[in-house]
Amino acid sequence: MAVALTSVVSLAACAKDSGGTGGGGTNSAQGSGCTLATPPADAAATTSTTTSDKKVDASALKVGLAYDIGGRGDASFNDAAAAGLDKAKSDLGVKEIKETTAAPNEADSAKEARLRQLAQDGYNPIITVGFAYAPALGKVAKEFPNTKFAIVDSAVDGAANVTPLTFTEEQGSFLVGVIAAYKSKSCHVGFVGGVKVPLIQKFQAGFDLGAKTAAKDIKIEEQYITPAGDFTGFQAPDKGKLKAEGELAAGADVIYQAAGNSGKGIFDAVKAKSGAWAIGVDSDQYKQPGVADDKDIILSSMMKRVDVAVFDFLRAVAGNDLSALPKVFDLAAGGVDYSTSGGKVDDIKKVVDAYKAQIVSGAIKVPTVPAGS
Amino acid sequence: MSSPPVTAGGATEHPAVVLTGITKRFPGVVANSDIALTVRRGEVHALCGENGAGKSTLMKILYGMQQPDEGTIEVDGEQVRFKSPAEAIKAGIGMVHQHFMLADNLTVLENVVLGAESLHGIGRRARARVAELAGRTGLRVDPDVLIEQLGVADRQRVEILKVLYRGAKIIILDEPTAVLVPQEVDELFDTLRGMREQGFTFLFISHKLDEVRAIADSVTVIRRGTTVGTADPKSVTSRQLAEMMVGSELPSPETRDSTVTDRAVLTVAGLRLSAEDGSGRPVLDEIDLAVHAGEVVGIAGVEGNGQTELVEAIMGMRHADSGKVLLVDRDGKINDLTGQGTLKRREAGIGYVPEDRHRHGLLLTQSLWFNRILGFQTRKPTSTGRWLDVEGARADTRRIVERFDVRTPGIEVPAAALSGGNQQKLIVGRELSGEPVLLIASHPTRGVDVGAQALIWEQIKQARAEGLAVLLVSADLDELIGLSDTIKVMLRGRLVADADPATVTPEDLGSAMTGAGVAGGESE
Amino acid sequence: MTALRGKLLPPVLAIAFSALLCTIALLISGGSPGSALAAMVTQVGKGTTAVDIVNSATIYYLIGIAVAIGFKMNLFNIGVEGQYRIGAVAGAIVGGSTNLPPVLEPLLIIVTAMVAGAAYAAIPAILKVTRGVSEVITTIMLNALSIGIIALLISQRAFGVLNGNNIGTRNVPQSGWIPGISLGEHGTIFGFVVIAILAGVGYWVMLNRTRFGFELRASGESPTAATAGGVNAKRMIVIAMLLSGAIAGLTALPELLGRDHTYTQISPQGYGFTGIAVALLGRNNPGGIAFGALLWAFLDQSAVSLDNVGVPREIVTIMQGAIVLSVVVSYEVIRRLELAAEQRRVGRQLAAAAGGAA
Amino acid sequence: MITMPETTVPTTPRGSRLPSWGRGVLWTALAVVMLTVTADLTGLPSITASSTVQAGVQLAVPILLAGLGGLWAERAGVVNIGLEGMMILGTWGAAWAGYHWGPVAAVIGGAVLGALGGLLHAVATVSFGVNHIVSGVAINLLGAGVAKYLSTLIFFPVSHNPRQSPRVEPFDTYSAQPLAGWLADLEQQQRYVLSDVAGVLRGLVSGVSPLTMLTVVLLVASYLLLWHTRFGLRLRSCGENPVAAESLGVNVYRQKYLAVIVSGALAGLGGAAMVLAPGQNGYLENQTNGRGYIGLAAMIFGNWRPGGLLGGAALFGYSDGLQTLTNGKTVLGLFYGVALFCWVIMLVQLFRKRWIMAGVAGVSGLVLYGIYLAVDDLPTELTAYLPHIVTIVVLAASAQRLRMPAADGLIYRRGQGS
Repeated sequence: MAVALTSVVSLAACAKDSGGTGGGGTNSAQGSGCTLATPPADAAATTSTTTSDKKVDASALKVGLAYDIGGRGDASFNDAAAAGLDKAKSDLGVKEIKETTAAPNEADSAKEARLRQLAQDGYNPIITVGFAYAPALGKVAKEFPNTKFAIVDSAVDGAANVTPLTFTEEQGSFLVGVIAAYKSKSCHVGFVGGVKVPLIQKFQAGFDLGAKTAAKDIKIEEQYITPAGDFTGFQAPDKGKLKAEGELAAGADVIYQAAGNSGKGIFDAVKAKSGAWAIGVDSDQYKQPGVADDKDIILSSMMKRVDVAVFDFLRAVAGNDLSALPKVFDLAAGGVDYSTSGGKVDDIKKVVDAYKAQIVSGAIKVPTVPAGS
Repeated sequence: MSSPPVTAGGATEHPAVVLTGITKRFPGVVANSDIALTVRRGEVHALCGENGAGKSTLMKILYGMQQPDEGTIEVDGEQVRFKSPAEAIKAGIGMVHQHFMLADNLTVLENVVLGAESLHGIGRRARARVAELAGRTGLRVDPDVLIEQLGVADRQRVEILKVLYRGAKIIILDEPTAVLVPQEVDELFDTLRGMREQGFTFLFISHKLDEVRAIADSVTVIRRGTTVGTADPKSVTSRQLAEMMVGSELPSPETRDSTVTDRAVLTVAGLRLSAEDGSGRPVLDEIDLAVHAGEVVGIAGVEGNGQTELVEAIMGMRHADSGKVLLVDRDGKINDLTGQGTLKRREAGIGYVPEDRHRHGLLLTQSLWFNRILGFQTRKPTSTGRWLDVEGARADTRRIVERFDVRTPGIEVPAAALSGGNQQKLIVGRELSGEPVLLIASHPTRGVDVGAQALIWEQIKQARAEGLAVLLVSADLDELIGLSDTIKVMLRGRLVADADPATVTPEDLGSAMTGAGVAGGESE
Repeated sequence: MTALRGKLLPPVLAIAFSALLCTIALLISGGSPGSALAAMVTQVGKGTTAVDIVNSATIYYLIGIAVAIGFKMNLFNIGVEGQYRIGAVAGAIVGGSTNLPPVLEPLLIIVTAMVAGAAYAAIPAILKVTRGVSEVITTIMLNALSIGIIALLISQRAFGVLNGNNIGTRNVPQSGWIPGISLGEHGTIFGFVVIAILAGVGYWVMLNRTRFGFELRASGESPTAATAGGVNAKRMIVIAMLLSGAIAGLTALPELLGRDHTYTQISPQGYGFTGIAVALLGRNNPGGIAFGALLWAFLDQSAVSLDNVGVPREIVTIMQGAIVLSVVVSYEVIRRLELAAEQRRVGRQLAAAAGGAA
Repeated sequence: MITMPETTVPTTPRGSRLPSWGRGVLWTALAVVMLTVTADLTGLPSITASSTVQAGVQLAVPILLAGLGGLWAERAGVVNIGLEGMMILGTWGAAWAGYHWGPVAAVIGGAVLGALGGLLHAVATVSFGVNHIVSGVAINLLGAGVAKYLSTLIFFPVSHNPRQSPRVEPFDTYSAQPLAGWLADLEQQQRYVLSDVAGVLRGLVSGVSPLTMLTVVLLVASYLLLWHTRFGLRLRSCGENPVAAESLGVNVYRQKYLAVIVSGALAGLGGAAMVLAPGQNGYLENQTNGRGYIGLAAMIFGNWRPGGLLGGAALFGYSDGLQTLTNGKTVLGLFYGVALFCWVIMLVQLFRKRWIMAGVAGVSGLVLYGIYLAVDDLPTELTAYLPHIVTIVVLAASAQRLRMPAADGLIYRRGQGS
C-alpha cells in the first residue's frame, strides 16, 4: 500500500506527457528503408471508369436502402453507400428515398421483414449494404421478382434480380502495400484488421503481397482486434490503439488499418509515435472529417468505392441497362484504388501506378486469402 | 394486573421497568395480550413461560426491535417508546439474545464496539474500556480473536460485554442457560450476582424452573401471551410455577421400564472426520457406538463438540475419513452403509429428525404433502421409483396429520404457515412412517410447546417399545436423562464417558461434558 | 384462486409498470406513446410478422426452458448463450459432413447439438462441484470463450467454407431439414415448434411427476433440507447443468434446420440473455415461459414498426429491461403477501377450530 | 468411568507470520521475477515491455474499479452481478457529461449514472428482497437497454451514429520524470533481467492518466474506510451478520443502500475509465464487453480484500494487455512462465510436506512445459480470450481457499431476525 501511495504522490508531482508524443517515446523509426525490388516497367494505368456521359433521369425511382449495423454515419461502408445515394439524389434527381438500418444481433427474419416491407411499399430498386443481408435477400428477392435488388459485398446465387456489388479489396490493398514498403524506414510494416473475417483477410492478403513484392525482405506485423463472430472489433478504438501500439513497439513504422470505427484509435497510436505513418481504408480518410486531427500522418488510403458502385447501379437502373455495370468493381473498373490526397506519395506515384497496370493487365494476380491462414 | 408488584426498597424509587397493557398481534396470532410486568431496580427478575407463550416477543418489544400495538413502557419512571434497538440502548437497556448476535468473522473487540463506536472509537480507547469492563465483572476474553474461534461460554461473555459497553443498566437475558452445561450456568450465575451487587438489573427469561429459583429475586409467569402472575421464587415450588405456566403439571420425559434388547441395530466403529477448514483437525475421532433395538442412546455434550457432525456422518451428509457404519434391518440383514449416500441410508431404515427443522427438515414454502415426500422420494406410498405418487403422498399426509395431531386446516398449506410444534410433529410423523429401524433425533423438542413436546416424547417411547432403536442428541439434560437407556458424553469429537441415566445427575453429566469437572475447561 | 392470482398478477403489474415507464420516456423524448403502441400492435397483422413472432418465440421458449431448469435449483446457468452456440455449430458441422436419410439426419443433428451443449455446460458444473467455483462467473467467461471456439471451428483451417464474404459450416443436406408449416404469404412456421412444445410438456412432467423433478425443486427451495432428505446435491448440480446445456443446444436448431441450413459467422447471437429474461418472466414455469417468450418475440418483431412512427426502436430494450426488473420485484412482493395471508388464514382457521372445540 | 481427554485444544491461528501487505509485496516480487526469467529464457521481450505493462494498467483500471464496486456491495452483504449494467450506464453518463463539459465532468457523470443503477439494485434487493443475482441480471438488461435508447436519442443527432457518442476530450497523461526517462534508457540497454524490471516499472510510471491515480487513491481509501473506521465496521457487519448488526442499533438497510450505491458509482467510474481510455474517447455500444463480470471475478479471486482485488485486476489487465499487444507466440511463452511458477509452488509444497499438492503442481508444470515445447503458435481466436481463460483457471485453483462475507447474498428482512 505504501508503495502505491508514494507512487501516486510522485506521479502527481511530475511531468505531464506532451500531447504529440507518447510517454518517453524515444525510439523514433530509424533506418534506411527496404532493399526494394525493381518496379515493373512504367506503364500508364488504364482505369476505365464506367462513366458514360449519357444523361439519365432517375426522378421516378423509389429507392430503398437497407444499411448494415451502424447505418448512415458510421464513417465506413454504410456511409460510403449513403454518399453514393446522395450523389444520385443531386446528379440523377432521385427524390423518393427510404433508409433503414439493421439492429445488432438481429435474426435473419428481421432483415427479411425489413426488405419485404420496402418491397411491399413499392420501393424499387432496393440496395442492401453488407454481406449479412445475403441469406435474407436470397429469399425476399424470389418473392418480388419484379423488384431490382443490389447487395454490397456479396452475391446471391440463383436470383436474377439481385445485382452483386463486390470489390477486389485485395487489389487496392496490394497498392497500399507497395506504398508501405516504399515509405517504411525500418523495412517493417503492420496491418491491423477489425475482425478476423474473410472480407478483412482479403485486405491483409493484398497488403502482404504488395509489400513483399516491393521489398521481399520486409517484415510484416498482422493483428486483428477480435476473432470472427465478435464484431465489436469494428467498434473498439481503444483496443485498436493498443493493437497498433503493439505493432509499433515491435518495430513497424507504417500501419495499414482495416478496422472500421476502431481505425480512429489506430491513427491515434501512429500519431503518438514520431516518424510513423498510417494508411487509411474504404474512403479517402485524409479528407474524412471524423479523423481530421490525424490527417498529417495518413499516407494514403485504400479506397473501396461503395459510393461509386451504388451510384452506378442507380444510374444503370434508371437507364434500364444493368448490363453496363461491371461484374466486379475491381481496380480496372475503378471500384478500388489508392488515394493521393496530402501529396505524401507523389514521389512514388509512378511506381505504384506501374504495379497497378500490372494488376489490371493480369500480370500480377492478387490472392484473397493471406498466406498461411 | 393480576397480582400487585412486590414492593421493597425505598418507596420514592421508581421501578427499573414497568410494562402495562402490552398487546402485539402478528398475522394469525396474538403474541402478547395485555401484559403487565414490573421490574425493580437491582433485582434479577425471571420471566417464565413455555415455548410460544410470548416471552421473546415481549422482550423484543422492550428492546425496541418490535413496536407494541397497544400498551405503555416505562423505564425509570419515564414513559418511553422505542422505535429501534438504538433508542432502547440509549435508555440503558441491553439484550443478550438466545441465538448469539455475533459476526463470526469479526474480532471480539469489533463485535463489542459495533454500533457503539461513538463512545470510545474503535481503537485503543475502546480496547482499554473493554479491558476495564472485563476486569470489573470477570468476563475475560481476548479482544483480538475472531468470534469463530470461541466456545459457547466465551461467546456469551462477549454478548454480555457488548451490552455493558453500551452502558446498559437493565439487561435482558433470553434463555441464557440453554446452551450451557450446569457448571457454566453456575459460573454465569456468580457473575450475575456480582453484577447485581454493582447495581445492574436483569430480566432473566427461562423455562427451567430450578434455575429460576436459584437466581431470581422475583418471577413473572406468562401463558398464551398474557401475564398469569408474579411470585416470590423463594417461596413458590417448581410444581406451582409449572401449573402457572401451562395450567397443569409439566410433562415428563421419564420412561418406565427398559425394552432394550441385545440386537444391535446400529454399529459405528472407528468413525473419523476432519474439519472442513482444511486444518486436518479431527471433529470426530475414533467413534465407536452401538444402538440396540428398543434402546434409546443419548448423546450429551456441549454444543460444538461434534454431536452435529456425528449425526450427519451417520446420515451420510458428511463423508467420514474412515470408520464403519453398519445397520441391521428387521430381518436381521446387515447393511454396510459405509460410503453410502444419505438416500441409501434412509432407504435402509434410518429416520432422521434434524436439529434445525427449518434448514434440514422442511421445504417451508411447499405444501405439507410435498414435504411428506422429502426423504421418501423413492419409496411407497409417495413414489413408485422414478415417478411420484402424488395421491399416495396426499393420503399419507392426511394420516400423519390425524395420528400426530398436526394442527392445520389442510394439507395444501405451506409448511411455513404452521407453528413450530406442529412442524415438528409433522417431521416426527414423517420419519416414523417409513418403518424405520433406527431413529436419529437431534433436539427433537427444541423450541416446541408443551403439548407437542409431550406428544413427541410419547411417540418416541411407543416406537421404542415396538423395537425401534433411537439415537438421541439433546442439550436438554432432563430430556436426555429421562428418555435414554444409555448416555454417552461427547467432548471434542470423542465419546469420553458413559453414564447410567438411572443414577446420573445433571451436574455429573455437566462435569463430564466440560472435561472431568474442570469448569470452563473447553476455553483454555 | 389465490394461487392463480399470485401467478397472473405479477406479470400484469410489471407490464403495466414498464408501459408507464416507457410512456414517460417517450413523452420526454417527444414521441407519442399511443401511436407507438398502435404501430406495434398493427404490425402483428402485417406481412409475416405474426409468423416471425411465433418462430422467435419457439427459439426463446427453448432457451427459456434451458435457463429455467437451472433456476429451479438456484443454479444460474448464464452460460446458455455459449452452450446454445456451441451446440448449434457442432450440429451444423456434423450435419454438413454426413448425409443420412431423412428423420435420421435431423435426429443426428439434434443429438449432436444437445450433447455438445451439455458438454460445454459440464465445465462449469464440474468446476462447481469439485472446486467450488461459482457457476455464474465460469459460465460468463465461457460465453466469451465460445466466440473464439466457434471462430476457430468455422475458420477455413477447420470446418469452415467460404461463401462470398461469409464463412460458415458446410450446408446441411436436404435430408436433414425439418420442413416448416407454410401459411402462404404469411410465412412459414418452423417445424421445430412441435419439438419446442414437446420440450415444454416434458419439462412440466419432469418437474411435477418425477422423482428427479422433486429433487430439483427441493434442492432449489432448500439445499440443506434436500441433502438431509437424501438428495445428492453434487449429482443434482451436474445433472441439472447437463440437462440445461442439452436443452440450450436445441435453441438454434429451428433456424439451422428450418431456414439457414448452415452456421456462419453472422448467425444470431444473444439468445442466451433473452432466455434468462424469459425464464424470469415465466417464473420457470412451462406455461409462464411460453407467455414470456411470446411477449418478448412480439416486442422484438414489432419494434420494426417503430421506425415508421419516428420512435427509436431501442425503446423496446428499455421496456424489456423494465419488465424483467419489475416482474421479479412484483413476484417477490406478492409471494410475501400471499405467505403472510396464508399464515393469517391458517391462524384464523385454527383459532376458530379451537374456539369451536372449547 | 471417565476417560480424560487431552487438555490442549489445537487452536493454532491459521494466518501466517507475514502481515498481509508483506505477502502482497512477496507475491508481486515473485510475479515480476517469474516474468523476467520467462522473458529472458524464451526470448520474448514483450512479456516485460513497458508497452505491455502500460496497456495492462490501462485495461486493469476499469476492472479494478468494477471490482472495487463489487467489494463495497458484497462486504455489505449484497451480491452485485449488476456491475456490468451499472458500468454500461456509467459509460453513457461519462460520454454525455464529458462531451458537454470535459473529462472531469465525464468522471462525475459516469459515477452518477452508475450510482443510479446501484440505487435500483438496492431498491430491488434490500427493500423488496429480490434474489441478488436475479436483480443483477435484470439490471444488466435494463442498463444496456437504457444506454442504447439514450444513445440513439441523444448521441445520434450529434455523432450520426446511434451506437456511438461524439468525441469526448480525454485527460492528459503524466509520467514520473525523470524516473520514467531513466527507466526507458535502462530498458533500451537490453541488459539481462535489469532491463526487464525497468520495463515493468516504466510501464507503471509513464503515461499515467489522472483517472488511474484516482483509482489507486480510491482503492487505498476504500481499504482505510472499510477496515479502519466505524463506518466500515458497521458496513462489514451487515455483510457478516446483519441481524446482529441491527440488534446493536446499526441501520442495516441504510448501510446496504449506501454500500450498493457507492458500488454502482464505482462501477460507473469504471465505465468512465473506458470512455476516457486512450484512443477510445467516447461511448460505444458494447464497449464494456463483460468487464463488470471480470471485475467481480477479480474481487472474488482477491478474497473480498482490496489488496487481493488489486492482484486480480493486475493479473487480468496484464494478460489482456499481453494478448492485445502481441501474438500467439508470446502468449505461448507465458505457458513457460506458468510452468516455472508451478514448479516453485511444488517446491514450497514439498517443503511443507504436502505431497499431493506438490504432485499436482509438478505435473501441471510438466504439462504446460510440454505444450510450450510441442506447439509453436496459439490461434488468435483463443488467445483473444486469455483474460477469460485466466479467470477460470485462477478461480478453479483458488476458490476453495476463499472466504466470502458470511451473509453475502442472503436476503435480509428488517425485524425478521430470530
